[in-house]
Amino acid sequence: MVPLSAYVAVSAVLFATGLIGVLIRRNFIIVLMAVEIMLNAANINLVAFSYYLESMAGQIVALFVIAIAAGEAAVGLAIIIVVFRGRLSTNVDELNLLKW
Amino acid sequence: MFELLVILIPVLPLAAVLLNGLLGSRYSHDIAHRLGWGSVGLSFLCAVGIFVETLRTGVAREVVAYRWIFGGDLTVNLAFLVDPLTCIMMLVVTGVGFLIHLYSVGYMHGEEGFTRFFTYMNLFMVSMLLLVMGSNYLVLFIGWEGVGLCSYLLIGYYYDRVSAAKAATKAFVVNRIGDAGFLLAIFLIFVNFKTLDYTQVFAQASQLSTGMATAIALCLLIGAVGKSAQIPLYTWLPDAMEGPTPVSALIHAATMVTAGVYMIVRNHVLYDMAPVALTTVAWVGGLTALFAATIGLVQTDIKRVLAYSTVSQLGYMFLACGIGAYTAAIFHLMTHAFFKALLFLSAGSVIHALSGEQDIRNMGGLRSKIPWTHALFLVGTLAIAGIFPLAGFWSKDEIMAHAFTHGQYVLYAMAAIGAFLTAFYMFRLTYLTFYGRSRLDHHVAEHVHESPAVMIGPLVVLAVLSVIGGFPGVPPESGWFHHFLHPVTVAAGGGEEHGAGFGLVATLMVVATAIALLGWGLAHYLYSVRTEAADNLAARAPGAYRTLLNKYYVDELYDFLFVEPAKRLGVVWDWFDRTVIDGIVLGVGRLTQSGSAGSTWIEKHAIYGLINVVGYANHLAARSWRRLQSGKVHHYAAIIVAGLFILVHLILVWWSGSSGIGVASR
Amino acid sequence: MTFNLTLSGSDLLLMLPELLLTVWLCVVLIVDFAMPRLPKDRLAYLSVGGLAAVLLNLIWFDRADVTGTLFANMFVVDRLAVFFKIMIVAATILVVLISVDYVRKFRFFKGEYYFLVLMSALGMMFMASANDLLSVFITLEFSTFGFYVLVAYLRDDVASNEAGLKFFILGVFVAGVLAYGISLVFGETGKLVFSDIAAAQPTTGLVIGFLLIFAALGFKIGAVPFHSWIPDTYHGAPTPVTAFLSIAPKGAAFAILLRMFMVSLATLKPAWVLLLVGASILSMTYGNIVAIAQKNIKRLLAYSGIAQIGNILIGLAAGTKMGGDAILFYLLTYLFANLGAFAVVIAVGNLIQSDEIEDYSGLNRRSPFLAMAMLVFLLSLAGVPPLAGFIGKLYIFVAAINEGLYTLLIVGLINIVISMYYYLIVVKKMYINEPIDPSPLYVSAPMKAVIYVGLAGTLILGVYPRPFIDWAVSATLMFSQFAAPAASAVPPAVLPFGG
Amino acid sequence: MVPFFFVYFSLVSIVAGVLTIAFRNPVHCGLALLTLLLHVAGLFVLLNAEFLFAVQIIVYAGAILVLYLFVLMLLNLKTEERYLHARYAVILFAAAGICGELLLLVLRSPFGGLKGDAPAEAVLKDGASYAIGIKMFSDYLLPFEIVGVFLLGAIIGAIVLAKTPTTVDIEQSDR
Repeated sequence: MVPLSAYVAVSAVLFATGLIGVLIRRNFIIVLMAVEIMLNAANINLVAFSYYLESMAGQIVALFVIAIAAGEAAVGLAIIIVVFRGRLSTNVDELNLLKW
Repeated sequence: MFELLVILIPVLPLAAVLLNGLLGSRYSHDIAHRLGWGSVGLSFLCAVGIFVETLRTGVAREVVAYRWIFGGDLTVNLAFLVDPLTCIMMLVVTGVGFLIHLYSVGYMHGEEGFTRFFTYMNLFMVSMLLLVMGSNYLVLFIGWEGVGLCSYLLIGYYYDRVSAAKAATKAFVVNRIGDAGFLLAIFLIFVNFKTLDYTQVFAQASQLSTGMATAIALCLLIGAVGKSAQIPLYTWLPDAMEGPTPVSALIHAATMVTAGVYMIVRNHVLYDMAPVALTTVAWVGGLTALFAATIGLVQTDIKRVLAYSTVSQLGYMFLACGIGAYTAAIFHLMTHAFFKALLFLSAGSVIHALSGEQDIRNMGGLRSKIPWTHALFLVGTLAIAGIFPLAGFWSKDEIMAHAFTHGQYVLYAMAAIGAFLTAFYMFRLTYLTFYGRSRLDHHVAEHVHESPAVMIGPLVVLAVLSVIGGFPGVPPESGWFHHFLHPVTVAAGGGEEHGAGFGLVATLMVVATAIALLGWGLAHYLYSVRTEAADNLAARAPGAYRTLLNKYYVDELYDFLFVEPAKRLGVVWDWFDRTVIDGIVLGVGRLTQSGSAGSTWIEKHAIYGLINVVGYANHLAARSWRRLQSGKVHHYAAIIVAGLFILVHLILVWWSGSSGIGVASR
Repeated sequence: MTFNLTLSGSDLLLMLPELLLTVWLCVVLIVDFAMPRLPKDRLAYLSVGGLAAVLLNLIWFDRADVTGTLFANMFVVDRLAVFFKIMIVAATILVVLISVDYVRKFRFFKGEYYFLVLMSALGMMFMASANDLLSVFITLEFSTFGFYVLVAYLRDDVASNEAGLKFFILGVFVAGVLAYGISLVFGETGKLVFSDIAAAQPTTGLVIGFLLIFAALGFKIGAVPFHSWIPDTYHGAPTPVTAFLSIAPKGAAFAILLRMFMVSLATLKPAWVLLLVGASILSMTYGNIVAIAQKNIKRLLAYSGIAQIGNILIGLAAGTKMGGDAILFYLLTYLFANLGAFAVVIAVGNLIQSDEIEDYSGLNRRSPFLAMAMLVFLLSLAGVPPLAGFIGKLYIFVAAINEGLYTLLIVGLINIVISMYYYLIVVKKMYINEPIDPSPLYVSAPMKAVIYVGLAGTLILGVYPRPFIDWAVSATLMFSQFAAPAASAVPPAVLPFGG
Repeated sequence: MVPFFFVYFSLVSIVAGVLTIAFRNPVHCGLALLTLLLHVAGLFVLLNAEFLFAVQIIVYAGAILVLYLFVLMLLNLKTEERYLHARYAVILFAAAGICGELLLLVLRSPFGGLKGDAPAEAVLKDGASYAIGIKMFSDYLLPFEIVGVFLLGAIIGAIVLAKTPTTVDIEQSDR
């Protein structure tokens, strides 16, 4: 039997990975992928809790997280295309017209 | 009927504000100014009615307009308290205000933004009336902020002058510093009494501990110092002379700046419980009276001399409050309103006659050309100098006598020296302006003309008041004025002693008159008999002269420490270099140069250094903190993560440290 | 595991405003597609019409005191929710009106703009009713994603794109954080509904989970240290969107914050007071100080918005019913003053094509109306009596001192002085500086209407705030267990004189 | 058997996750993310969440990731020399430290929430899809509907931003 804490640990490690990805990657498509990793970490947590706490709520929340992720991916990639058209770059660093 | 009259007093000018403000551009200037002075005049009549009624019944009444704020345990009404103090203040504000409004019709004739001017003036009247009539601290505070705002708008009235813009901002920000102190006091009062009504606060005041009373009183004092231009927040007032002259007369001489005095007198119950605060008030007043008078000695701008004399006279009022002579403070406030309005308006008449010339070095010999203005100005000078038996004599003498009879000899000496200086610089001003050889530019000289009747008329009334305005307060300490104000200004416990014998009082009066005459005589000698003597004197002590001329360099210091570094994008080292190294070099240089004024300068340096380092730190922080906003997304995300990390630890550490709730863990 | 959904017509009635708005946004979309030749202004007025109907509906809810919950306590209609919904819908109406001129500048997809605005409004209305963590997640993302698109709406404008992308990246990042936080809280409690969570024991997981959720809400309202998106996004976004963003989402997020802190976390109050005091002090100080150095009016208002949020957090830190009232009232004052200020910015921006503070020089000569309006709004934001902002600040501060939060009070007062300084910079430019180009400016009718509404609101809330305070007080009745102990009996009035 | 699969799925997930943020070429990153998503789906199976397993593969791996790859191809990005931020190591170590501590803190927590009404046997009786369906269309109907509207908005938003306007669009909008 796998203990709950094992799932929590996997989830936490994935969450940390995603968080670090957001912080260090320059390409914003990869940044979005890192966010997907964070969302997946949350999902693992939710499903694991759902199983161990014998409640369906966790799975349902996970389902909605996936749905929201889908919608945001669509909008996000659209924004990326718009920005790319303007600058021919997907580099986060170069987005610093607005500052101070 | 009574309620209606009371409510009408502020509502009438308010109606004029709304009409002029919203529709002013649709009708002619004539209608606009009639609305302006008419509404104030009607308010004055209402105030007279209230005054007569209060005199008759002798009862303080509270008139509730409506419930203003109500929620939780905070209940505040928009309500007015009508008691003798309010009556006096209402009469002064509406009366002097009415005369100044009338005068403005002539003075502002043909100016751009005539309607706007009257709108602001009336808004000022509304605010000032709320200030003096409010029955709780919040209504007082609305008026308090309102006058600050109007003053900002009116100082900046001539927007083509850069100096006007700077002065306006300075006035408002300095006032705001005071207001923060005042607000803090209001909150402290609310915490302690759970109410903001004067009557309830004062009734419960005796339950207050001395420490808390001192704290409240000192916070109130910060507000009063800001509004009434006392040391160290006085710098805005002389600069505020950039506005049109009627504004200077109304706001910066007769009414608004007296708000601090009014507030202290109104709260004297709290002050009486805090001797430390009272002493502070007295010393702030005494120092200001003396300090401003010395600066007034050498100023060359006719309005600036008057401005410093205002600061100085306000110092007398604070001094009076500080030694417990509240009635004398209000008495001086009233007489000062008369003669200072008179002086400012006559100065305005001079400026009007000389097509805008304000430098007294370019005047002289105007007596024959504008005789009416000359006579009126002279009356004002006699009154402010304290020449028997004009208004200023009685009120100033009473303050000085009170200080003497209560053993405050140092304060008495300061007041006496101040009185001497006052007489001196006021007569200097008079001589340089109206007597001697004409130093006028000949283009100007051709157009010198007496002001129209609409300007002279109000001046005559003010002159009469300046002459007879002191008589309600005669004999000192037991005149009609004192009996009328007695219920308000005397704490429930004690009373103002009338210990001084007639002989002492008479002696002090003679001394006071002698001091004033001495000042007059010196001025006469230096500026009328031997006109070159003054210049010689200045040449012989150039350091002192220049220091005084430059107002002890306080403004330069202010610029030096605050404005200049802010303008340049300086780094910390640059700032250090400037302030500390240059500051020491410059400071030593100036110190040796200024000689006698040195000690005062250090004091100013310390105080202003503190204030401006705070202000500069703001700018520095603004410039360095905004670097946090680097424009890079991953920095922003990092800020979020770091913030979150800190919060988690803050809470967890706090949590494990606190008893009661422990964090369960496996 | 049986199917146990029962929904009656009266249950659905509770959702009437949301349903109406959903139908209406479909109508707007269909009209936009079906009638390509229709001038797009008409869509704005169509939207306003629908929103007005929703507003009337909500006002009826408020008057009739309609309350209830739906879907196993997930959707709640109470006075608090109705209050926030009214605020959101009112803000949306005003925003649609100030957009009319601006939208003309778009080259294409003008109609969809209104659709997206309505959509975000719908999301925020659901937010105001959200009573469990799942709803919080979904409605938060729902209301935010519309803004992602709206912020980047000027497709040819590099600044707008950049603002949109920055907002989006940080937004989804925070969404990930929020999802993880929700998962932790769910694991610790096994529940999602706020009131069910309340019984939970504090554990490390719960603390971290709630802090992550707080981070997401703090991001939404722009509290330091989650504020970093605010200046750039406000700066780059189309100005009406900035105006919308500065009001409505903050209101909606405060609905959730109030429910979360006052219901779920009521027993842990000592811990979160500290958290909120910290966030509040940081927000006020940072926002006010950095605002001093700004050159762009939108950025200035962004930083001032951060500072204002710091002020509102004081009320939350008080953690009492009165604190709640104060927040509601403050948000109302902020709605009018801030929207009004943005309306002026939009009007000026449309006319002179610039948002730099420098270009406000001499505005008073060019348009006394705009200058006067801006003056009133800025003074209200600065808390000068008798305008609305003063009462709001006063109320918040009184709530704080009733809880003994003196530090907050003093920091708040100092910040008021600092804030005055940069508001005055703008006022000085408008009133005292010379205009570069003295040609007069003319303001369009819808814009004028919004500015008048803002002015009226700012003045009325300041001069006669009682009905609004009563409204706020009644909206937070659910928190009355937090009411401060009754004030000690006030002794009868004693006049100092005679009577 | 279950522990073995758990170790396999979780280890591969973590490695794939790290590779997603470590690969230089964006397309490789996408493929690593795909691996991660598939293995997370495997974890879902171990937790009796067959429906989510299917959704994870169909929606996440099948739709979202394909969208990512599609955009990557569309933009035709060349592999960048500097694919990490300047001074990424500082951020990396700081973030790793923070996350490590987070991990420890989270693991200290008991996660002993209240048990719900869906024990494993009851779920397995009719299948997880049935259980989810029942819940989804009773208690969670409202979020379900809201997400429906949300997705409509997402489509419109994506079109508004990304669609190349035709002349018709511009003509229409000129009024």
